[in-house]
Order: sequence, then C-alpha cells, then structure tokens
Amino acid sequence: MAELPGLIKGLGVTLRTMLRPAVTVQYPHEKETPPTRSRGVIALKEENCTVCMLCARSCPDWCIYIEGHKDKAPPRREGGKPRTIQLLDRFDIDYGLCMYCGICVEVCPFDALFWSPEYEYSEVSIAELLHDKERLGDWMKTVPEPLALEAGAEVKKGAKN
Amino acid sequence: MAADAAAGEEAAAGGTPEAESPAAQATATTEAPAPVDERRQPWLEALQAELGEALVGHEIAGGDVWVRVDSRAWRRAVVACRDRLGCDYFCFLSGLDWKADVDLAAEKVWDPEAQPSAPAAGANGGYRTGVAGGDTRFQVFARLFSTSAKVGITLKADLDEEDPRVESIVSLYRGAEWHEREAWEMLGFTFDGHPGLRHIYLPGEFEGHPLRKDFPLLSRDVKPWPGLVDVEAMPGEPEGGGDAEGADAEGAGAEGGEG
Amino acid sequence: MAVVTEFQKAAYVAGQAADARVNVEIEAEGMTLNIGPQHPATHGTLRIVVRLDGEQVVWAEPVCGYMHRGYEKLTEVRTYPQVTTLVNRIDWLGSFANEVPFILAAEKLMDVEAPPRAQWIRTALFELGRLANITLFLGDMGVQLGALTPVFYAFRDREHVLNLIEAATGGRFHPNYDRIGGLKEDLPKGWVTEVKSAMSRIRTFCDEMEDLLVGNEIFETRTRGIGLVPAAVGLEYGLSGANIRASGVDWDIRRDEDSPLAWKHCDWKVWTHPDGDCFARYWVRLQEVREATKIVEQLLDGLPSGPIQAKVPRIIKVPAGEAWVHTDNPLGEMGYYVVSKGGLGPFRTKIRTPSFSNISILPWLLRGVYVPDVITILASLYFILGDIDR
Amino acid sequence: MTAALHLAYWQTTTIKVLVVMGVIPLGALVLAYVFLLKMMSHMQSRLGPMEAGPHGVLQLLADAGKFLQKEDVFPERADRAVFALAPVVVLMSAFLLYVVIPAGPRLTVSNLDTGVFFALAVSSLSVLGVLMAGWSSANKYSLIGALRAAGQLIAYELPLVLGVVGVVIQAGTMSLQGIVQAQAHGALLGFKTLGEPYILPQALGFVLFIVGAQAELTQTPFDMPLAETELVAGYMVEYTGFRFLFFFMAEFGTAFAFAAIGATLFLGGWYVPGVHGTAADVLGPFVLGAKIMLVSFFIFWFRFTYPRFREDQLQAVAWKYLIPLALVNILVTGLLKVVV
Repeated sequence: MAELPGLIKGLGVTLRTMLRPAVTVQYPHEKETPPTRSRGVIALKEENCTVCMLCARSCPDWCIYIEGHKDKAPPRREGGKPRTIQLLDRFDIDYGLCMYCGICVEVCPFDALFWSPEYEYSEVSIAELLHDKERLGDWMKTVPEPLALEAGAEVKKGAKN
Repeated sequence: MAADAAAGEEAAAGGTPEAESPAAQATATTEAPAPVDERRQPWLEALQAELGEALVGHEIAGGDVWVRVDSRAWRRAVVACRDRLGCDYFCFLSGLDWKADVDLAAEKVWDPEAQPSAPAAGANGGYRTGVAGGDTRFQVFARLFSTSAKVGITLKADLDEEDPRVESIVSLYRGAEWHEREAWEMLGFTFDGHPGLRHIYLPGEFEGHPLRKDFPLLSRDVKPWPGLVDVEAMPGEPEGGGDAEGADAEGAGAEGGEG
Repeated sequence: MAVVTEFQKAAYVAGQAADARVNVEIEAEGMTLNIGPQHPATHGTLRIVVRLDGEQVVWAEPVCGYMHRGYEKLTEVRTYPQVTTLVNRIDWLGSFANEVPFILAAEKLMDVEAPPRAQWIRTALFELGRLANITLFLGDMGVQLGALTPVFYAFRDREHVLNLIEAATGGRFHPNYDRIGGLKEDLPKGWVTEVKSAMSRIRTFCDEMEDLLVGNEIFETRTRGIGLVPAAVGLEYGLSGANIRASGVDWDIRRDEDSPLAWKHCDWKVWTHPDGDCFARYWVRLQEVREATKIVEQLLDGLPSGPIQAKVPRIIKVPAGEAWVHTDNPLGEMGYYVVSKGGLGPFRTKIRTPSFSNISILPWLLRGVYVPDVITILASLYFILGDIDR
Repeated sequence: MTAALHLAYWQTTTIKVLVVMGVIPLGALVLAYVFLLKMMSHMQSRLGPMEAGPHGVLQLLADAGKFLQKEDVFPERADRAVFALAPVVVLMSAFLLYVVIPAGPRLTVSNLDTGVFFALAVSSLSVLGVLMAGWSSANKYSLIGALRAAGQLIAYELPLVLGVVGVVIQAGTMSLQGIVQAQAHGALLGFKTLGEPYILPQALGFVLFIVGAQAELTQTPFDMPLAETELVAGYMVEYTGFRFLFFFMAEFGTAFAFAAIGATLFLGGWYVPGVHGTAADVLGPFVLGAKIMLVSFFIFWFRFTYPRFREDQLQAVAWKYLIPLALVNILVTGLLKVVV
C-alpha cells in the first residue's frame, strides 16, 4: 500500500487536533490542583518547634532564620521539677533564597514543618518573600493529609508522613 | 558491586607505599584482597609494559581502574591508552587540589561530630591524597573509555605546586580542548601545546582559580551562618550554654515525655 | 608537540575578538555574526560567534559560561544530602536523572545498596525524566526548523509525565527524591495506573511526531545529510548518548554496564542509526522515547515489594575514597567523580555533563554549513544550558 | 454604485479610499484573529487569548493599543529616513492590491483592464520596503533577512505570475471583473448553471498560486526571511511600536488581499450561482469574504503545520519544479484553448 506523502499526513495531524477540545486551563478562573506531595510552601506548627536549629543548619541555602529563648514551664506531673523549655521568638524562611529541596521538613525531629501544595504567594517586592512565623503558621491550614502508599510499600510503624 | 571490591577501593595502591595514609592502611590490613578484575588487569599490565618506570601508581577496585603516571609521561600514557587499549572515547579531563580545606570548618557544613582541628599533616606535605596515591598538591586526571571493550580508565598525574604544567592532549583527543581550558581556568594548570588557553566559563578579566581549595567561596563568607545557636539563655544561666546537641537532647526529652 | 592548525589559530583569534565584543562590523571578506547570548535558538544563554561568507559559515566558536554557577565548587561546601538538590538543576528538564549517578557514587563509596524496590522506582523515574526531557526535544526540533506546532504537542503530553514526577516526588522539575541508600518515600497510591495511561499518551505523541515531522518531506530535506558526525570524530570529542548512537556506535551505558539500577530486568532495545546526521539524531531519540515508555511499564509491572530505604546512619559520612559513576542520561553520558575524605560533604566532585562535550564539537561541525543549518545542528545536538555551564 | 447614485468624482473617490482604508485593517484583524489567534491555538491544543472580550475577540485591539503606546525606537546607527519609510512602503503595497479586487458586479474601486497584471506588480512593491527595512536597521540579522526576502520574492514572483497566466488564457481577459464574469458564464462539462470555477480546470495553476502566495507572504514553509528561530524576525527585528504594527497589518492585509485574488481567480470571486444584478452587489462582498476565508484557511493551515525550507532549497523548489510546471500548465492551457 502506498503511503500518503508526509506533507498530507502532517496536515491531518493538525486538523485532527483542531477538532479536539483544547487541553489548557484558564488559570485565574479555573485552577488545577497540584498533587498532595507538591512542595509548594513550608508550613510551621509553632507549638511543636523546640528551637533545635536542625532545619536552619541543614538548609543548603541558609534561608531559615531562627531565634529563641529559654523559659521555665510548669512540671508535667504533680510535684515534678519545673522543666526548661525553649520558646520560638523568630522563625523566618526567605522564599527568595529557598530552593524547595525539603531537607528542613525532613530533618525536623518534632514534626513542626510540613509541606503544603499552596503556590499562590508571589509578591511585588522581593523582601515580602520572607515569611515570618505567623505567616508560616497560617499555611498549616492548607497542609493535606499524607497519601496512602502504592501496593507493595513497606508499612512503617510510627512513621512520620 | 561486590562488597569486598568496594571496600578494597579504600585501600591505597600497593605499588605506592608513600601514598598510603594511615587510615587507609588500617582498613587495608583488615580486609581480604579483592578478586582480580579480568577485564581491567590486562589493561594495567599493558600499560605497565608500555610505560615502565613512568607508571608510579595504580589501583583496580570496585569495577574501575586508576593509573597514576609521571607528569612527563602524561601524553605518552594517553597515547598508550588510545593506541594500545583502544580507548576511542574521551570522557573528561579535570584536576584535583589536595590541599586540605581548613576553611571549611564545622560552621560551613554542619557536622555534629566536628573535629575543629585541622587535618594532621601526612607524609607528603599535608596532602592526603586519594586512590592511586599522589605526592604533590595538584593532580590532573582524565577518563578515557573504550566503546568496543566497554571499559574505562582513569589516568592521573601529579603536578608541581608552583607551576602545574603538563603536556596537552588536544592533538590526541580533540574533545580535550574545552576540558583543558576549563582545567586551566578553574585550577590554573598549564597545558603545553594547547591551541588557545583562554577562559571558557568565566569572564576574560577574571583572576584566580576558583576550584583551588584556597579560593574563597564568597557567598559563604559574606553572610553569617544562620545555623549558629541563637537561643537566649535564661537569666542566671551562663551565656552560650545551649549548644546544638544540648538543645537537641532537651527537645527530645520533652517529646518523649509527651508520648 | 601538539600541532596547532590554522583553523585552531583562527578560532582562537576569533574568540579573542569576540571577547572584545566586536558586534557590528560589515567587512569585505565576510561578516561576523553573533548568535546569542540572547537568541531563540540557543534556549538559554549560549553565544555562538560565526564568521560568515554570504550565508556560509567559515568558522564558528561557541562562547559559553553565561550561566556558570560553579556547582563543582558549591558541592564542596555542602553535605551529601544537600548536593542532590543542587545537581537537580544541572539538566533541568530531566532532573531526576541527574541525582541518580551522584547518589550511586556516594552509595558506592559507602558500600550500601538501596533495596530492590527503591532501585526499581529510581529506574522508572529516571526513564520518566528521560521522557520529560526528550519529548521536549522532539517538539523543539520542529520549532527550530520553523514548524511551530510540534512543540505545543510536546508540552501538552510532557505535562502528564511531569505531573507523575510531581505526584511521586513533590517536585516537578527538581525532585530531590533520591536518598543515600534509598528514596525519600514510597509511591502514592494509584500512581502506577496513572503511569500506564501516560505512557500510552506518549506513544501516541511519538506517532504524531512521526506524521507531523519525521515523515515530512521538508523536514527530511532540512535534516538529511546536515551536520554529519562520523563515529570516530564524535567519540574523540566525547559525544555520548543518542548523539553518538545516531552515528552508529552501539553503546548504551544502561545496557552495557553493570549498574544496581533495574534496566537489566527489562526487555528493551538500543537503537542506532548509521547516518550520523541531524535526521538520525532525531530518529534515534524518537525511538528512545518509545523504548523508555516500555521500560517504565515493565518496571512498574514487576515492581517488587519491600522497603525503600537501606539502613544508613542518620548523619551521613562517606568513607574516604574516589568513585566514578556514570549513567546514560537523556542528554548523554553523565557522570560524577566523587572524591571523599570521610567528611559530611564531598571533598571534590567532578561533574561530567554530556552537553559540554556534545557542543564542543560545534567548531568542527559548523564549518561550511549555512546559517539555517547552524540552528538545525544546534537543535539536533540537543543541549541544555545548565548542562553545559554547570 | 457610482452609476446608481450619480456622485461626484471626489465623493466616490473619498468613499473608495475610506472603504479600502477600512477594509485593510478589518481584513487583517479578522484574519489575524481567526487564524493566527484561534485556529493556530486550536491546532496546538490550546485556546489562545480568552480575556479581552468574549473568546478574546478584542485581543488584537488591545495589542494595537499597546503598540501605539510604545516608544518609537530608532537603532543608533539606523538610516532614520529609510527606516521610518520602510513600513509605509510595505503597507502601501498591501493597500494598492485592493484597488482591483471586485466585491460585486459594480463594487470595485477601479476595474482595470490589466487588473491581474496590476495586482501582481504592486504586490512586488513590498520587496522594496523589506529591503529598505533590512538595510536601514543596521543590524546583521535584518540585512540577512532582507536579502533572503529579496531573493525569495523574486524567485516566487515567477511561479505566481505564470500560474495565473493559465487563468488569463482561459478567461481571455486580464481584468479581474472579467475573469469573475467568465467563471460565472462558463460551463463546466456542459453544466451551465454552476458556472466554472477555475480551480477545477486550473487545479495546477491554483496549487502554483497558493505556493507562490505563501512565499510572497513569507509564511512557513517559506518564511526563511523571518525565521524567528535563527534571524529572530529577519528584517523587522529592530522595529517596535506602531512601526511594527504597520508590518503586522501589512502581513495580514497582504494575506487577505492574496486570498481575495485567489478567490477571485480560481473560486469565482463574488459570484454565487443564482444571484444576479443588485442582489449580487449586496451578497457579493459576503460571498467573496467566505471564499477568502476558505483560501486563507489553507494558507494558514500550511503555515502552522510545516517546517521551513532552507533558502537555497526554496530557490531550488521555485526554479526546478514550480516554474517548469507553470510553463507546462501554460502550454497545455494554450493548446486546449486553441484546439477546443
């Protein structure tokens, strides 16, 4: 069987595509939902943070700034000794520097940092990309539940997301 | 990879006792000798026959072969690889600076078990050199590959610290031109016979050789490390008491109490 | 002593002149044309100084470095886990494939091996990275030759691959999913079925490209016999991957080397083409995409269950030693020569990127061709700027 | 129109000028919107502009507004007078094309006896503007683009003209109005009612005309002079603002005009079977418009599907294939005319 010339076949491809609906999404009006695991923005659960500085140290870009102070807290049990705790004064992430690698979220031993797939936080001024701990805390609302794993995955006991 | 082969890689080459660092020696004695690599051993023997005295160090480990030659025999070694071993593919050429990086202390790369002391001076002027050994600060190394035998080889040569200079291999492998330019620019090696050593990545007026260990990385110097402990002590407690591990341990204790 | 040819001298002088930023001069003997640094054909900031006689190139000299980020130096001040996020950015289209050889080199030095499930997933994502990278090439080649439409199809169908990479790793372009001894986390539920449908889409895309471009007579006249690379010359310049397979060299690191990754468990074919011209390079990549979809499907069909992380210390210190690990990345042979002194980070990392060697052949290859062919050849060699400049 | 209303010469001239002035931007807008913005987008699985007006119909007006606000930039070493004049010359050639296109039995600006000749002659004027633009920009890309354009336009003028000669022979007139009438009164295989659109007897001529027009319009696969991936935009690389707008309008205005000439020569122009007299004057423009869109569809369909030829290859296509084919076409048409 003689093949159609390539010039004609090409025209067929474009014509077929034209008659199919477009695949694009009109962004500000409709939005695609990013996958649950998307690394959009880092959320901070302040009460879990113990100012251990692990995230700030393992950040490859040095974009996490933490300050804290020590304080006395009432004992956990009746008649116990008062505990020394560390309280967070400042927790800033500079998204102008952040590479979105997720190492900070991973190293956090106390589940204080989470990824949220939220992505709409562009700013007019680069300075406003520095999110302070209140703003990072607000992102907690958008943190999704971790996904179930694919068949065959090892189920870890007490694993964090 | 076979486990013992990879472990054997840590051991320094048997032919170069002067290159063995104390640590490497220690592991070498405890491990069994790696099995002979049938594909690479003949290569090594061919090069030994070809180069004789000029082959000053070698190593076969972990499915790879390293050969260290005298820098005056650099070009000769490459010719031997090309013509005798059939290395038709030029992979890369670059350089190593073995100067111990005292500057990169615990502050830059966080190391909870950091030893703040500078590395001890070894047998060869403080340079702890790697596989196949080395006597000087600089080494040029290149990797060649034979697409018919599917075997590659890493060639190394020690270069003088004051005037790192070696013959160019551009006339043997045309692809080496850019790699030699890069090594010239990044490490300051001179390649005799190169058609035009000039900057390839950096602007023409750039001074210094960025990949040398004594070239400062400014981005890590102009800004203080945010990982420095910044937890204010409680009144009455000595300043700076809470270091990294302290905070870590305390936090862990608090968490354990909750659970 | 090395023989310095007239051409090399001319190229040297040309480069010097280019550095002096000679931009507009129209002379009797010819004309110097700056293609780049900002130019649609260089998809990035590569500059090519060409000397023209009419429309014919007398010599050409690529000038790179406009995007040099010094990754080799930067790895020296980072820990091993921090390096993966950095090397993601070398070839940003197939970025997952960048982190694999680095992690393998570190694992080789540490003498740990990731469990089979992790290797399988790594390989599948590696091939997805290849799809994300090369499908764009298949469309982009059309744009460089004047056909606007194919690249939109490439973006359209590549999107499904990127969505899959993002769903599994959390990063569209910079996955940072490999860990020493395994992976960050296991695949999300339902991922495997989604991959299957995406793979059939990619195959449909390949068929469309075959109709739209490969079979097109104009495309053939533009690419056949243009930019001929003989195998010996290509190897000497260090061309690798699809570029050298298009010159008839049957060499694929995935098949020929004993790697812990899972290619050896799949049934696939390494395609070569005897011609060595732009058409051959396009054709080989087109077949490679088809093979990659098959590899991914086979891997996911036979995905072993079990853990995805080997036991490694929490603080990773890599024992002293040197390791060279290379893989057949979308752009060609990518390798890391990692030198460790037993610290938290590499002492020195030599990153061998394919594009750097691939375009070093340009001065040789561009002599005597016409200006439009310069673009064809550039497009067919397929480079990513981040991969040249590192 | 002139006969019916008995207007003075200056009045009719003013009306004609205004109509042409209105038709060109309108035609360019319609073509650019329908084909460049929408058809191309859909061929590429996307929607194109959707924000300005329903389905983005006002997008081009917004773009024009943007261009008009832009600074009028002259390159430092440009020949300012020539640089400023070039887009006007190109646009003028597009305007002049409309003079001879009939939109109805009496709707024509000027029914020249040498209409075809005139149209093809003035369409070549744009080469002059392109050369002026390329040379005066003092930019190498522009210069290469302009020289390529000059070579290409001259090479493809020939197949275009020779392709049309067959129609002229068959119709026995060079007046476009006359050619439409000849098609209207022609008999295709004895069926008088449908007329005889010359696309059927002159199919080869039509193909030659479309290819030639494609090249004259410097559209893919013959867009080597623009070649945005190598010459960035060829001769118009230095133009911004309203001067670029001129080029843009000329590009689509000329495409509209060429489609109109094609529709007139090969598809029967304003003629639709069964409509005569005043009704044809009313319906004519719409019929012509529909046929223009049909021809344009093909022109743009090729443009969005094909890669481009290299300069030497497209010269080879013109001289080695198209011109001999055109000559054969003329020979056969002439023989048949004499014999039949």
